[in-house]
Amino acid sequence: MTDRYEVLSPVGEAEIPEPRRNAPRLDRLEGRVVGLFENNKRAAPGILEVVERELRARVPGVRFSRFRHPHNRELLGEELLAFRRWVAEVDAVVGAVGD
Amino acid sequence: MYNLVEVEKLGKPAVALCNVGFAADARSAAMVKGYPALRVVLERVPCEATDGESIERGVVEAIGEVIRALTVPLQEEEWEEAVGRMAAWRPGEARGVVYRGNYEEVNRYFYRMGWTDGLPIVPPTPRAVEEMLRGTDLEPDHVVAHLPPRMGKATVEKIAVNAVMAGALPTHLPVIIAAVEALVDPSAWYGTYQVSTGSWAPFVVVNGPVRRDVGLNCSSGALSPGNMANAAIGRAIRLVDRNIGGVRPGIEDMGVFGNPGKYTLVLGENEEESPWEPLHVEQGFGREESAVSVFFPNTYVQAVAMGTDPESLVLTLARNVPAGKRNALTAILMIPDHARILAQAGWSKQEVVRRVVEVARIPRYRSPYMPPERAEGLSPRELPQREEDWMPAWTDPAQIRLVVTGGPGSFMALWISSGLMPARWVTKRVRLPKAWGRLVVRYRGIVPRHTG
Amino acid sequence: MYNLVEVEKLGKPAVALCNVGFVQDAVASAAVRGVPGLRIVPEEIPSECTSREEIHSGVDRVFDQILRALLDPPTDRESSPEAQGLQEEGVEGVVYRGTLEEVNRYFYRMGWTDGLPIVPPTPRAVEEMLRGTDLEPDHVVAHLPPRMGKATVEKIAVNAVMAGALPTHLPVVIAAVEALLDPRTWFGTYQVSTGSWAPFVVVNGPVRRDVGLNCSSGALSPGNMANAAIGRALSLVIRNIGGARPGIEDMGVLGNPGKWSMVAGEWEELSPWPPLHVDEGLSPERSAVSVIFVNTFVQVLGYGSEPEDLVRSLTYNIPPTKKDATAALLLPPHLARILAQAGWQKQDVVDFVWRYTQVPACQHPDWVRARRLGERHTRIGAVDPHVAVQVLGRKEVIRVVVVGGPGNVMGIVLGGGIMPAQWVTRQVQLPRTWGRLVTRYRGVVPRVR
Amino acid sequence: MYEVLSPVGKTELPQPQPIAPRLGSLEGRVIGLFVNSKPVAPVLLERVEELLRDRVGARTERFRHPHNRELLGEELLAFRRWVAEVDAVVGAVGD
Repeated sequence: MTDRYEVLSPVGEAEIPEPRRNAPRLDRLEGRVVGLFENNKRAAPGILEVVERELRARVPGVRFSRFRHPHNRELLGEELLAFRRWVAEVDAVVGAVGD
Repeated sequence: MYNLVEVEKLGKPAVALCNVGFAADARSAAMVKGYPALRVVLERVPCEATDGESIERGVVEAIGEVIRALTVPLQEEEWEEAVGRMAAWRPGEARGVVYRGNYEEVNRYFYRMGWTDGLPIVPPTPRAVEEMLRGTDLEPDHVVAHLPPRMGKATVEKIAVNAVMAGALPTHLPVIIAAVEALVDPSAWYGTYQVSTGSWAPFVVVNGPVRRDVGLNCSSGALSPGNMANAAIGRAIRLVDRNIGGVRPGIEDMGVFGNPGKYTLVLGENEEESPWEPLHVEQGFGREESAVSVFFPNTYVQAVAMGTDPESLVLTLARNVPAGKRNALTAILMIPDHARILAQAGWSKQEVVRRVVEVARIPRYRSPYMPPERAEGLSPRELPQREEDWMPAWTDPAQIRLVVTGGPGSFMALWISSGLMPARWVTKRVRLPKAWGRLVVRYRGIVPRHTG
Repeated sequence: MYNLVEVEKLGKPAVALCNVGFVQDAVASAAVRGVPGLRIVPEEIPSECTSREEIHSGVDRVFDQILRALLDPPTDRESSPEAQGLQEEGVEGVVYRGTLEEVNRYFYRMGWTDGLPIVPPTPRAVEEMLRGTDLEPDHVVAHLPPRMGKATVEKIAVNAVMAGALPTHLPVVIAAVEALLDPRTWFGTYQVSTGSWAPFVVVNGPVRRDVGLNCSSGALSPGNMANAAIGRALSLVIRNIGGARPGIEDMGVLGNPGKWSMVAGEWEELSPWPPLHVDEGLSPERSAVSVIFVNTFVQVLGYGSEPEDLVRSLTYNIPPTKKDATAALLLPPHLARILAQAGWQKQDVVDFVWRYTQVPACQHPDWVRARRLGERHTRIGAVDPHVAVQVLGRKEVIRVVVVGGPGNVMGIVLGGGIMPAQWVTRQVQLPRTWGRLVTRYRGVVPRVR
Repeated sequence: MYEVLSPVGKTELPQPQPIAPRLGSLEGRVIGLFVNSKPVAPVLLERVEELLRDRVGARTERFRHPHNRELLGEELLAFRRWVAEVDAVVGAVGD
């Protein structure tokens, strides 16, 4: 076949931020407040309940705080502000994602 | 996932507890937000689990990893691997020519790059893309939308590249652009549906004069292969979704079984044979305007009418809603013959929908939201007799749109989405270029001879 | 129509009373059978009408035409008919020369494509495709209705090239064509029916891995060349060799995107149960395709994650109109394992779904129809409206297929019940040089996965 | 440039045949009514039957098609015997 094609890319440019490092970890969980972030998938409350109980059994003095995601897309506006206020009050967050 | 990234941004450690099947999906979502090393702990709890025992087992197995993820500092090799994964994930954004080769080579290269749906594409050469751009007066670098999950820039030119690949004609471009605008309207919940396990496909109804201008099939077999406009417009939308939005099957698109509607799912309303006002008029547009309307179904039910009197037609629709589909956005597809029978009874589109909603009832225990203990008492052997044991399949007629389409016969159809998200039908106007008339004349002849 | 042609051939006058929307279809079908002049009287009674008066007045309006069709002597054209352009096609050798765009537009204009770009079927590409089989190019695999076109291995290869298939896909396409032609699929009826039926193809055995079929997440979505091209090739064979043109022979009212391609591999490696082809009597190391015609596809979130929840999600979501239907119940491997661990076999799932898919009689289509036509004396018409009746009458045509990715979703793929169609399984015959062929094409896969 | 093959399968179509001679009159003739398996057919042909009897004085004989595909084997033979006993046939087709 003698045909030759010069072709353009179909991929859209994306404004993906430069990779950023994770926040520093905690040196210990003892006495800290662990936030439990619950998405609205059916299994999430049950999973986080077991997480809470198991952490409590292994980590003396750990405390918990829950945040319930009202739907399953990104938080915006007032909801985001409420979420940020909640994050400010905890030391770390465990979230259940992916069904 | 996005919310856990927010936690990291606020300087607090986060960990995502994630079903093992969704690992790549979770990492991809974190990368989009610039946190490729966000810690994901995999668990083996069955998806959407409802039994305590398997949740217990799955979480206990993973709890040690959760503690480590919150306390062990980020390791250098962990970081480098994450950055490498992110770099490898961003190919092809380059402008200009990205590949040279013969037809087969171009097709294989594009397939290997993950840029096609597995079927042959038309090579998007600069010349073909330039011709495609005659379909719009918008500037090539005009940004129509940012498409999730990558938030890729859907410029007019990139949309045109994907339209060429799909086999679309320049006359199809304005419809494709309008459909992209409709998808990103927040009311459509595109970002959720395009990646969900439910395998939802964009369903596109085209209204107005543009249907005839581009030769869209509004009649027999409108949703089958065979017509270039229906086929290529829908395929172009899906390629835009894949290549600009960045949805890869099995990674971002977690549809469990998949959906052949994702090849293309585009039809025109048969306005000429409909006794009622067309969908876009119902949505607030003028009859002489052209428009596209979209939503995301994953279920297709076709049913022979139980009778041809108005009540039987309504009953056929009402009785065939699967019980798990409560309160779901729905399209009723109705052939012109049935529409006329209902119109002759004096019913408007809205009246037909209202009656369907009124009649459609499902036994309560068949709702997915009913705990199994309750269902025990009501075995399927004894269907409930009391009114309070039945519940409406839809609570709001606004969830349903009736579209007149299709050919002779007696089938009725429902395309059904979900009631989980508060999504709505979205309609956008199709904007035609100034030279539209000439463009239509140029491409009008490309039709199969048996339809002529 | 075929039976009325038979009447003419026996020397007696025949008249076909035909719904006005189906006249073109009836004309084409009479011509194929050799009596192009068969007299057709169009009537305008709504399809599947249930009003006796409406049917009668529809007949009254055309009765004079019926009389004339029985009495008026044949015209010249009816006495010495010509084959109306049906034989000009099916040409051998090179039929067109042009650029990629010209070839695509020519094929589309001729009605030979589905509207999407094709790979030009050059002699060289077809020759390469034919490496996928040891059968001779002129071996006739089947005669495909309605045109009774000869599906030679070469013609199947031409359509496979157009679809974008690889030579390794050819044996699967050929096996699927053989399966279609088994009378138990009722292919001849389904492919032209108003119900918009698409062939649903399940592939089993080692060939799945050899050709890279997707058995996992999104198996029925676009994205994988093997799933996409095998199904599309089958669809093009039906169109170009069988001659089912949309709106003329294929009278599918609303259409079905499943006609693009609906091909899935069973995920045997992760399934706790014997694969479909083994249940059909083949040994596990054989490869096979299994086919039914479907027009309804329901996907539903599981009602829970315990065995009873899973089977309930299936039974409550089968529309009553799909009575007696052929069915595929799709379960992803992790849900199949939940059932298997509780002792359920595939057949137990089938038994449960068959038994408990029930509706009150007043929702059953046969009951409604019987009452509308005043037939209280029929078996279903006599039932009390609130008594539960079974929807799926034929347990033997329901199959469980393990396929799909993570996520708690179940799939129900439903065929027809009016015709007594069944599942048909055919073994895939591989060429002697299969190993080399697989090596040659194995690399054609997306980079990310 | 591509040189391409046709995807269309060859057919072995029968030689086209003329339609059978028509009847001079219907009076006293036996008209066969071919009832296919579509639900509308029996009701539709019942009206044709009434009209043929009342308006042109013809008699009718019914043949009920057991399914909706081509008749073969024993069924076809039974159909041919039935055709031999009538003078013409009216059938309902196409839904």
